[in-house]
Amino acid sequence: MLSSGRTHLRSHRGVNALIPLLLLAAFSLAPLVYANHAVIFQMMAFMVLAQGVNLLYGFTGYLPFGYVGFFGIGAYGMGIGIELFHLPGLAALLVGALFAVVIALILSPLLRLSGAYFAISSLAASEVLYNIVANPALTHITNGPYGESLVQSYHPLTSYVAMVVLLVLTTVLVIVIKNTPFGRALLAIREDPVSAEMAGIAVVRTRTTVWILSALIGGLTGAIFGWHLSVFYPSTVFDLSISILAIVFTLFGGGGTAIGPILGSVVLYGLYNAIGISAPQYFELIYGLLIVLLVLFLPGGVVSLLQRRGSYVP
Amino acid sequence: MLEYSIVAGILFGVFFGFMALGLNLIFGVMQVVNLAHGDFVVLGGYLAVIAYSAGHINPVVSLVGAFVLFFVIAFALYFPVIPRLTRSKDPEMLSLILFFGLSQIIEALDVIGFGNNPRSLPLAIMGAAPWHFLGQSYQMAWVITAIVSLVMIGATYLFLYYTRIGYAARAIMGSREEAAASGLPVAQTSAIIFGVGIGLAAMAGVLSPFMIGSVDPSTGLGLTTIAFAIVVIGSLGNPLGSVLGGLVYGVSVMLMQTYFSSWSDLVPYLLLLIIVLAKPSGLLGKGVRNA
Amino acid sequence: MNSRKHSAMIVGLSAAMLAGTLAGCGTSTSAAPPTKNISDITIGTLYAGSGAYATSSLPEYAGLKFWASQADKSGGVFVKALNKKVPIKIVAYNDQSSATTATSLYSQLISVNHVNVLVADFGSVLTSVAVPVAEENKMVLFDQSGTGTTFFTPNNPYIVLTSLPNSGLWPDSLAQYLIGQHYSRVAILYDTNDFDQSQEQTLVSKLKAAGITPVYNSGVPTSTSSYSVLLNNISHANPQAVIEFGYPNNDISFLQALKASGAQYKMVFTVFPGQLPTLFTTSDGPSSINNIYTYPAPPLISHAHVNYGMNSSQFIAAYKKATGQSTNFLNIAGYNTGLIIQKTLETANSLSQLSLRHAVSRFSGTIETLDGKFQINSEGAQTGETLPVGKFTTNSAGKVSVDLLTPLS
Amino acid sequence: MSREPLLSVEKIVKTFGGFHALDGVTLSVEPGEILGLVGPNGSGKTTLINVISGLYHPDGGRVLYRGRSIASWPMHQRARQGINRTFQIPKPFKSLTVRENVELAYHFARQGAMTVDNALDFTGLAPSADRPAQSLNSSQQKLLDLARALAIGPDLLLVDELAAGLGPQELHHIADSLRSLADRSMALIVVEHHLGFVNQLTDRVIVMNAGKEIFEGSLTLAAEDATVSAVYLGT
Repeated sequence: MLSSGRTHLRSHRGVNALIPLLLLAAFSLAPLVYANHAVIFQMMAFMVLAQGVNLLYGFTGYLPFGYVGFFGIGAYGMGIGIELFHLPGLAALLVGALFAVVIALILSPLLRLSGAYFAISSLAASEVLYNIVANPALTHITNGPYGESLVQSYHPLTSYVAMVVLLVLTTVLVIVIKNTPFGRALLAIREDPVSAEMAGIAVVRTRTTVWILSALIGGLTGAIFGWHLSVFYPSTVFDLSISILAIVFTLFGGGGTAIGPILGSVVLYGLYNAIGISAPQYFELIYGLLIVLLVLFLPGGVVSLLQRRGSYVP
Repeated sequence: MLEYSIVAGILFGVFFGFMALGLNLIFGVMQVVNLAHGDFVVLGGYLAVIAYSAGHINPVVSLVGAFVLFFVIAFALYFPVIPRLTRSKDPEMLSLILFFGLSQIIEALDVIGFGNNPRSLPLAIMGAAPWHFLGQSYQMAWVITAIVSLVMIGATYLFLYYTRIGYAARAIMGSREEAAASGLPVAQTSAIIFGVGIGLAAMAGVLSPFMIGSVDPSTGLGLTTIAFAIVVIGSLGNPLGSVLGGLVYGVSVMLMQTYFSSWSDLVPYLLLLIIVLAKPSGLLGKGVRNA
Repeated sequence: MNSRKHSAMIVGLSAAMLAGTLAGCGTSTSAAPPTKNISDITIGTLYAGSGAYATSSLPEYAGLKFWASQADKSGGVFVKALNKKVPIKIVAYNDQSSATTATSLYSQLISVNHVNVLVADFGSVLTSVAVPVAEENKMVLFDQSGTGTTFFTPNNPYIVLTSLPNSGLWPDSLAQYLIGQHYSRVAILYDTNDFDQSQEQTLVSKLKAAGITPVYNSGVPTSTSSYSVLLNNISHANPQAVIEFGYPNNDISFLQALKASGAQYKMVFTVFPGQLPTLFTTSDGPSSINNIYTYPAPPLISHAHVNYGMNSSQFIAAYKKATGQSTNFLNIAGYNTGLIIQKTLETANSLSQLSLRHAVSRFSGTIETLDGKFQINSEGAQTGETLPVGKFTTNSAGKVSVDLLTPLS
Repeated sequence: MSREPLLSVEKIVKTFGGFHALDGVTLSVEPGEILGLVGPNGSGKTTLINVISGLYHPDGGRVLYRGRSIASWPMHQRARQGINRTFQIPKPFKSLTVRENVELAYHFARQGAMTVDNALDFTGLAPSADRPAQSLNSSQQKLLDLARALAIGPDLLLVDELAAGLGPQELHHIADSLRSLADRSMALIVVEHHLGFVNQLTDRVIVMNAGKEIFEGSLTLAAEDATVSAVYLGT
């Protein structure tokens, strides 16, 4: 197992290393080519979020409808770090990350649930977080319904660079996990938790580890995103459509791979902007139809077309 | 205030129990979480509003029309979608995602067809005089809505327990394999239950303007979550469970509004989390699988 | 080997797509075009075609478009910097009520479309994300209705609030009226969002200053749609005046439930019947707002001394003729934004953004539009256009009229 | 009976709702011993396997492994400490290949465990090593469960209905193989319907009915026992 994992990593080393390098190059150069930096920034953010969803859904089968909860709490951690603790931006990011991890630990009993129960309960959990953060009773901490304003720490270039770094690190993490025993253990758990236990895999601990990693990614993305927005309301960073886009991007590309969510984000977010900027009245309709058709005809996402032919998909 | 909150919570909760009934049936029989459930409720609401404003059709009449129309629509929707899902590798997750897509489609069509403005019905249709009970007065619209909801829940109960299709449906809820092995018409029953479930959602939608004030395209997902919470609180596949879940929800919301009003939005979500973590089989139930 | 080739292919494919998408969105990093040979003034804005804010955003956008079409009918607006009339071109994107989408669309307007004038979408949430983007890009944000308390800061010259003042200032007249009527028992029910909660805070502090403590004061989530129990709780406090601060949906449900409860109070106040009366009369009949107190806004009231643009009755007629629609307040707010932009262009010596901003300060306090007196403070927040208190009466034929109870400023 | 038992199960009770699936069953097994577990459907054989392997937590009684109570051990810890099993309805990781299935378990291999290749050879799956597990037939999938268990190195192997669907040739071969495992001082508990197969394996059989053991001894003696025949023949 171990040895075979290593050979995987080795035999596909070229392709595996190429992906993060390519992302690094593309998003370092993109601002020079394309003037709307917000679009590039958001594409990265969704790519990272899609990878976060992918870690959980693609590798363990848990669909986190409420993934935006980690994103939102990360953004608020950032806000609290800056407003309450008066930390500099980069240090406040860690507060966002910490908040997300703490919330993930508190919510880890949700992993006892399966399927739809988990999906909808995670949605409920993110609504609970939203309602707590936005409640007037917490105005002295979160500024409640009045929203956060971090304009004094606003620094679009630093937050852009931070997002590039996060994207590259997340991609590397997914590739490493996919090609090591840990990733194989996750796939085994996804297939059959009981058999995984009998194969010696500590199911609960392994799942919880991924859950926390995924939360950490969501929280960091939210923190950097909140920093980049610098003025936001609870409803902005707990917007359910953030979860939904990340899930759809993952599904479209194909979960359980590193390239799937990247592909999904590039194609669909690109489409989102191409249509969104021209005439989006039918946009939600197109998205809905796309989801339905994907589930019916291509449940493994675009990469499954290649996997079916036996190719290694990074 | 306590007394009023409880009585109003019961009226409110009975309606929500009814609203969740269709989701319960479909989930129970097909293991499909209809995430578009709330959107069908909203469609029923639009049907009532338009029937009333265009043709002065009383919502009670619209109830029947809504059921028939949406039964037919759902029945037609069943065959290209559900069997394909049931055969797939992970029916439960994939159906969740697919119906989420359907929910997006319906929401988009609502915007195109009915606009973004909230639509509602005059409460006076249901009688202007309030209902007096234990020295308090309650909106007549709530009372009538609750009564209609109870009647429909009763009818569903009779359908499940005293008809052949109902018997088959309950058998399938128990075990799909066993039901198929003993020669029950699983596919046919599933299609009918799918139609009934969505028909019931649309009926609840006809009543919804009286309970939730108005409907607009974005109302759906919230209703779906509440319905799911109610189904889980009650327990799967049991119409009485839905009533119980609805009552727990209704009374909790009203008590929360009275004593901690700014937190009242938390009710369905907190109830859901508490139930799934503490007693995942629901208050009445058995049988929810854990991972 | 085969599989390797495939994976290389995927990577290549995605790289190409990434490049393609970015390229497809346009590849201009060039600076804004020189001002000399400008053939039109581009105004960039967003609207919410669907979602939570569509109800308010669309009519406001319609008002702005109406202003542009009116201006273009007469050959455009006079631009002092160019010393000629220049046609107006609106570039507008649909943000679907998503603040995240709005962020990238504002950025698109500034950095790709290079609009001359940037106008925010309706409401604080969709405006909020534009504030730092505008400041970063040194573009003046013409904020139509985003009144978030955090938007206006001394160091940021790049924002101007064109329409109603910060909602925190709205209840001034209401508080005066309540105090003047000697209502000592006041019940307040508000939604816990910044728009409504800031009104509640102002009202409570003004009443407290006059020695009045509300007998009931509760915040409810903005999504609240059933008010029966809340109304019953209010009735136990036995108030003379009941004040409800909500969004339109809340006000509709509140008034419906109030009517159904049969409870009677000397005064019931809600916010939106004054701005969107037809929304209320169409959903629950004209009687639903009979005897309801509100902040009446144009076109329900008309300002007498309009010295810039159309007055209310002219607007109603012209708008009906142009669009076939009757007017609501948000149409007027959008139109008013156009008027402020028009005055800015007439006043500014150059098209540079700071010059535009200085121009606004110069004419602040001198013009009165159908929306009232336009006056901003040094931070760009509106201090004119205050809201009076009025009371609806509906006659048996269903005709709605409003009586002003406090003076129009 | 001088040796310490490897596993002893004492008065185990397991209820589902009101139904007593196990009602105070007691048994023990020593290293190198094969214990046959027979009984009619619903007598609690598989439930007992599930309790020993940690899938179910018993409602009463004790499970002692090497003299220690293992009540609080999760399944993977039992697996790593040498308790492993096969499943009546086989549970391989279907999307992985046969070899990958076994490799997963070998990652946690204990001293004396078979290598991946040995486990595949032992179960006769070596020719199918690179096929996806889902392409195997049910009997082969059961053997894959066995190979996976062997790769981690069990001291106590719980075998649940391995014989179903096998021909006489294969049965004979499997019986030989299982006996060879016992010869390496592995303890086996074999749940089996196929009494002939049990007979080939061992002399020590426990007959269960209604969650209790009703007979212990050889199969031949069991056939003569009045209680046992009452249970089997329903008289």
